[in-house]
Amino acid sequence: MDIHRLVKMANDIGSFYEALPDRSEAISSIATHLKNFWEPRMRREIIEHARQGAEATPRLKELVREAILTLE
Amino acid sequence: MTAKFVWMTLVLGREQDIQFGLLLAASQKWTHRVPWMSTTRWDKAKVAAIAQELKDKPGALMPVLRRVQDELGWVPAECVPIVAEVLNLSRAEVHGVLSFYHDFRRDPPGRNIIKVCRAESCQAMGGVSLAEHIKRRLGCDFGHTRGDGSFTLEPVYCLGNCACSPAVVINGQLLGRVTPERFDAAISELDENLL
Amino acid sequence: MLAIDDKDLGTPERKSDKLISLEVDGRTVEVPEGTSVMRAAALADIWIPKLCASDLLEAFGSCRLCLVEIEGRNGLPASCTTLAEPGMRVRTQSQRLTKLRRNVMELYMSDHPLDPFECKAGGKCELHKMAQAVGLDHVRYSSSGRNHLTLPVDNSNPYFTFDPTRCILCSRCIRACDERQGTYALTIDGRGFNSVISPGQHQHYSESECVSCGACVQLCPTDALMEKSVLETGPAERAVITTCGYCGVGCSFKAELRGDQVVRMVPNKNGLPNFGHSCVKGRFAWGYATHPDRVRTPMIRKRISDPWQEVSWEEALRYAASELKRVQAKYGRGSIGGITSSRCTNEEAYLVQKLVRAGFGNNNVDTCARVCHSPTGYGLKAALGTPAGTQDFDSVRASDVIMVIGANPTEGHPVFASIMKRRLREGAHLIVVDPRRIELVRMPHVEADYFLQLKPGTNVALLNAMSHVVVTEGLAKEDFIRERCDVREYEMWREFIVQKRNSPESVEQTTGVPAESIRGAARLYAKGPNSAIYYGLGVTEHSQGTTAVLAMVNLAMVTGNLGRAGVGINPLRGQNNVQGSNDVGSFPHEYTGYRHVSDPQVRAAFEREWGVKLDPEPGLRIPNMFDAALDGSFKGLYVEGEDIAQSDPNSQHVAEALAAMEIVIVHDIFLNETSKYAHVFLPGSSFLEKDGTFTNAERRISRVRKVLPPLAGMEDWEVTCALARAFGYPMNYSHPSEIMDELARLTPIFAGVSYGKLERLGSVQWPCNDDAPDGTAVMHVGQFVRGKGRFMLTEYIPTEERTSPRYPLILTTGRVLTQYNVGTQTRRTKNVTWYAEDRLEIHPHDAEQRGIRDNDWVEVSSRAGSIVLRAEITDRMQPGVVYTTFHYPETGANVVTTENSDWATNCPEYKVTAVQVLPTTRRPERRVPEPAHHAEMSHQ
Amino acid sequence: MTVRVYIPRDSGARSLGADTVARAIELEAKKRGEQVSLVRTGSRGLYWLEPMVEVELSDRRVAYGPVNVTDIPALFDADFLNGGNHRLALGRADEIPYLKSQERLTFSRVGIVDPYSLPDYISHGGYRGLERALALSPEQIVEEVVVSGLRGRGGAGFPAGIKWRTTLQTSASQKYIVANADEGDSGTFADRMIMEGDPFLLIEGMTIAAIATGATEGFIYLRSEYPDALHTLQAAINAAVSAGYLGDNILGTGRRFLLEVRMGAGAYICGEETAMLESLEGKRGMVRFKPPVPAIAGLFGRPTVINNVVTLASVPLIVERGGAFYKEYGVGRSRGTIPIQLAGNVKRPGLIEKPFGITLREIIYDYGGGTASGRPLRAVQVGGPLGAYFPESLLDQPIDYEALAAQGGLVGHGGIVVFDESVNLARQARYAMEFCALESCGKCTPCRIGSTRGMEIIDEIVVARDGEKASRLELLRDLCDTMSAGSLCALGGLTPLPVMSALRHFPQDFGLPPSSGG
Repeated sequence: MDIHRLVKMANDIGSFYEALPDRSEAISSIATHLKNFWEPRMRREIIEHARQGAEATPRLKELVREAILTLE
Repeated sequence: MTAKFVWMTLVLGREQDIQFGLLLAASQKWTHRVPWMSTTRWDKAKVAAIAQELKDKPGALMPVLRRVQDELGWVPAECVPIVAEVLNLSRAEVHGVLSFYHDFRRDPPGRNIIKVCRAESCQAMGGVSLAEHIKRRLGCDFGHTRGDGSFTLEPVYCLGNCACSPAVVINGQLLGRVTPERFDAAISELDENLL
Repeated sequence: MLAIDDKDLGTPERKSDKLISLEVDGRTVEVPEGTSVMRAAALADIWIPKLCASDLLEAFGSCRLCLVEIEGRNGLPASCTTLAEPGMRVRTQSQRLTKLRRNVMELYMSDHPLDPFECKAGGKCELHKMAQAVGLDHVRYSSSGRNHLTLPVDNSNPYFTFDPTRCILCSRCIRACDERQGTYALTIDGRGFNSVISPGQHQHYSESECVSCGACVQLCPTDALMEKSVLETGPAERAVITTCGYCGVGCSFKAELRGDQVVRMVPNKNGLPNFGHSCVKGRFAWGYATHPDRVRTPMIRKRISDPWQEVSWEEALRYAASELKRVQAKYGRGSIGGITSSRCTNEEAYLVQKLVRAGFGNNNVDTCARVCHSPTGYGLKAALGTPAGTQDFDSVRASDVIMVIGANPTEGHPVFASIMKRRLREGAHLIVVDPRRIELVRMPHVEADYFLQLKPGTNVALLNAMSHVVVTEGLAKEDFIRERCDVREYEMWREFIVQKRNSPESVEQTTGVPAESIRGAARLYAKGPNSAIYYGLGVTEHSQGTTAVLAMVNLAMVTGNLGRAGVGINPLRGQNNVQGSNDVGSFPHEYTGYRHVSDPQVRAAFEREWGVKLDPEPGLRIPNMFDAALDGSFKGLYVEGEDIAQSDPNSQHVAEALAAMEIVIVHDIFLNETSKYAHVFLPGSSFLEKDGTFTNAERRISRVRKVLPPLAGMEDWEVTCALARAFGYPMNYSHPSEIMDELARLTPIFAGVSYGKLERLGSVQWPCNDDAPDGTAVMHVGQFVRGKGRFMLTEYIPTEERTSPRYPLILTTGRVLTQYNVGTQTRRTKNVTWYAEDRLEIHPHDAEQRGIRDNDWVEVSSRAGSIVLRAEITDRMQPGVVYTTFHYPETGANVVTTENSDWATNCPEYKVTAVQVLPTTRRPERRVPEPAHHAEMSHQ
Repeated sequence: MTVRVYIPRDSGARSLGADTVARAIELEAKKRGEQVSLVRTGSRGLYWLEPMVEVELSDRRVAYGPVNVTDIPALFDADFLNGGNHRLALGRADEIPYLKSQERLTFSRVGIVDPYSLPDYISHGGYRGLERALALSPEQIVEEVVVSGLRGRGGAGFPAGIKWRTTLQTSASQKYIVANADEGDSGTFADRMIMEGDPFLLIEGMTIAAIATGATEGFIYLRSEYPDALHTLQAAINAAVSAGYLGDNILGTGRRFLLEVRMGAGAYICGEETAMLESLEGKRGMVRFKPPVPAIAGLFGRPTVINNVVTLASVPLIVERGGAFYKEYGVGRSRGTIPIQLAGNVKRPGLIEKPFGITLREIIYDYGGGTASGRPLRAVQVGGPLGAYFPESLLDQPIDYEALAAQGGLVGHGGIVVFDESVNLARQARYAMEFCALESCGKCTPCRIGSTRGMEIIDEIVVARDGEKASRLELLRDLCDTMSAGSLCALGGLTPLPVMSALRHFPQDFGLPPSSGG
């Protein structure tokens, strides 16, 4: 799938939860959202992308990357 | 230009009064304005301004239409959307009101407006034959304006001048105890420019 | 005329706890206080003659047929305007009354053709019925008297005629237009005997403000106002009650038939939610159902470049199923999916998702709500526990403050708008939030207290600022919050919302709305006491659609405006069955009743009922399907009732995705943009040709009844069953009621729903179960469905779609009254008379800068593409924002929309596209039909 | 020494040249070096003497009339400024028998005071009613009006106090007082005379009504045929506002009453109170059904007292002197005085205020002096265009709501129009239908269609051959019955009165034998 699109979608989700003052709550909220609404092949691809590290482009927000990595 | 206000004395029906009457009428503060005499075209901005000025009155539509007619002499159909917009009414509502009241003219009137009372008290005092005479004299029927635009003849049902029947209004001036002769004299005194 | 079997009690129902007992013709009747003598008599089955009265209108007292004798009273009071009083003794029949009524009828008939054979309604109009009822057989007045028998007939409306020679001046048409529709298009010209019903300024109907809702025609007691279809086909013989196939108001209609032909659609006066009212679409624009374009035979083709080949149902279904199986075998279980539609019945949508989940073995099912109201479902469920509007439509009659945001009810939801306008005329306050000055901002007898003309895409900032005012000015309903909401989350939200960046002053620049207006509106809303929010796609179709829904919930909760009549958060759903198709499990992550596919208990129940193992992982959403198609992992699609190629954003991208699939099955009533990419076309049945149910925006489940046999021989639910069987999954129902029974078995919120109950109650609002056997009008009474209401942090994050020197304007979209969505239906009716092409609305300033004059062709280009249409210069728009509808495929408005979408649901950001608009010599690819008057001129 | 000369500015007097006379007197006085101060008053109501000029002497006002401009040099020559004799001299104005024999309660100031002068009003006893009202509770004021027995002088004759009480007892955030000044009946001019001659009296009456009922806004709905009354009323309202008699704080009591004049636009039906309310709301003057009565749900749906001008003008004296005082006048259930307006073919037309109970004959012969033409009187229409035509033989009827009703007639607004023998009552009956057709709002069927059919049938009756007459007459009777029993308001409901009375009393005019009308 188009990784640019997936990363944008994930970052959009991250932007919403970023507002939460408690970082761990934000991370778990993002992860739950991805788990509940993303079809497995989308999740697979984004996890793979997150694993490539913080610098991989397109860039995932750090908060989002951390959340994705909890999905494994 | 003031000749149209003059025939006040004419009710007395004496020729020698006429000139005197002319002079007197010119100084009257009780003359009625007939501004539409000078209004040939109407002005949308003016209509909108009238509506704006009066729109906050409760039930503003009647005062607005009244003022429009006072200013223009009639209420052109094209005013309706303007008034409706300002008062936040539908065009239909404004039209319905406009067409209900006989005072509101939907066509421009003639240069002179003659109203003749046709109600019972005046009937009892020869009003019916007076009305026939006036129609013949003016050459137009009730509710009509003569082809040359000189006269509009309007019926009216009681002017509250029943103790002085029959009554006629010529360009806003009320006349009592009118006879055909007095009416003719009054008409012949109207300013030629307006005929 | 009312529908053929409608009874009319003469005056509207009055509600009162106080009952009054009176005697009518010796019969004792008990009625609520405020009830008229006429209605009381009718309730005792005593029918007093009448012509100007109708229970759809307030009493008027003009016809004087309904006079009665009341013991101890002088004269003969009119029974319509006389209220019942305790102990009253009424006589409705006497020689005196009979004579008087006959003499009044004689006056009517002295200016009317007496012969019922001359009646265009076949003598069945109320006037002729009354003449018979009072025993009038001849008229003594001379036939040479003054009359209206030579007035010209007005045929200017495409759907009905007005013949003033048949008019009796009862004013029912005028009152219908005023009281029921709220348009005030009609009046009387002149007075007394000279009175004539006058549309506009004594003009033709077509030149007046008339919106063709049909209320005047329905209420006309004579043949003066008649549907042309009745004049052509003849009076109806029978009627079938069904539900409108257009918007999410879901009006109840009677389809009237003569033989097998539909004569007309009349709003069902006893039906909810419309109480006998209608709009131009439901009332008149049903002709598409028998339009020659309807496809009547299944068709297949190997490649999309091949011509269509008509085949039998068996062959089409066998081919479709075998292709799906082939693709699935080749590319994997997840490589195929289905799309249901909000145009389908609950039963049909249920079957499609069942086919996908149980037959295809995956959860790749989605519905067109994805592109409209998915943020509503997500937001309302997350915060309150139920993804649906909180109120019934009638609740608005108890509202003191109505806030309309991102919706245009008078165009999009006209019947509800009429109810709302009535409440506004009664004195409720109105706040309109919209980038465009919609009609509701100021129209006869309605004027918004606040019109917050914000910049597109800034809803969240504005809503946050309103909440900021509520909290910082001490207007929060602390008691309500403590009792009903999660207090920890409230405290957290409170801390967030009071921050300076959320103040009206801070967002003034962003939203373009003066801070004082935001403050004023917030105070008004907080003051209530009953404040309700109504919203539409102007809220949801944004990158922050879900956030905005949550921000509205926050505002409603902080002011205590949830859980009773007159308040709430109410989505105005675009299509008739958006709510229903969502309810019955059309989303890829949840089963019916909004239960997640990962829930083992729920899944187990479905597995038991359906007899297969089910996938616990969410499936692909529509845009993900397209992405996966281009990616090569999604190759087959069954689309029922949606034209995704036209209605989904970035048409080019959609087209490429569809072209990349190996089997596309389109199941629809017309060939459309999507079918250009299809390999199988299965002809669908219109709403007139099938049984089922629709669920409207207020959760009301109403029956759709088969009025005509399906043109292609099969109802849609039968086709899906046959496709499932061909695919190898058994699906056998003898009637849609069995589908509903299965749905009810599996779904707690529907547990009490059955066709039997719908037959009995007319309609029912879910939740309907043992706790609420007759359904639920207002939700969250006492406590929220999820327990405690959730305040969620709604940070304003601007969309990435920004203006730039290259694309300096923002394009936003909407619709008009007479057209519907992509126009599939309405373009095939005479509604094109009013709106024959999409237009680009542009502010005079922007037009001037670009040298654009009214009616000029302009090219609108965005980062995604460009389209050509004509410009309409109007100060409805704010500078910097342009607007168009998307009713005509020729325009292809979605060519320019982008792929930005809502963070939570991927609902596309239709409402914000940066564009440039310039004059052009280009013309739309397919010629847009010229409006009628232009066409006439071209012949000269 | 400056001599004060009074000349009416009443529009009736003006229609006979009063303005010209006034100006001529000024010019002549200047020419002769006489100091004259002109005061323009209302009319005393002695219209056959108009223009009537009064000169103020030390202890009396002496009258001359009718004065023509050509008489003026002679009047000066006769030293009329000092009460000198002249053929037009009428002696003391208030001793003129026509006036002296009247009992002017309501019209006590009309023709005497300068309608533009608030001080004049006050010095002639004005605003005493309001002063007393301000010292009473609303209930007490209402009680005075109830006790007085005052009934609506506009025509319906409904007890004013009862109306007021209803409005007082209806709670609302806003209440209104509306003066019905749409005096449309032919033969009536009492409202006009008050508005032109004593406008503060109406304003005071309305203010009292407002204080009694809790209303804070008022409208005078004035027919457009009365432009002069508009000027006087507006000037008087301005003066009352300036002096604190109207406004947000009436005489410092904190009570509020705002008053506005609204013009009609040529619709007789707007004299019907509910049509008037529609018109005031800016709508077509279509009649509303009742109940609800306006006293509970009137203008803009709020409680509204609607009274005729004369009714309201009767109030200040009632409140000042007490209801019992007023009740002393009159007969039966018709209490107080009624301003009778005598018009048509009569020698001495004018306004005659007398207690109820005076007979038509006294009015027409003793006051009116018989017909103006000198020909025998044949018919009298009492109570305006909806009133019955009475023959000479019925002139001994007392003017009294119940007595006239018993004869198939009505008091109406107190107008009497006299016809001599030249009148044709079939034509008058037709005119009654024609007038109804002209002025029908068109809402209810009996009035809208019936009035036109009525004209047509009467035309047919007049020309019908004997064999056809009976069936046409039956149809006319049926129609009149339908109109009177079935109409929504009094216009359609009462139009049969003149028609049927003409038929009853003057059958020969319809080509019927003299006894067949009954």
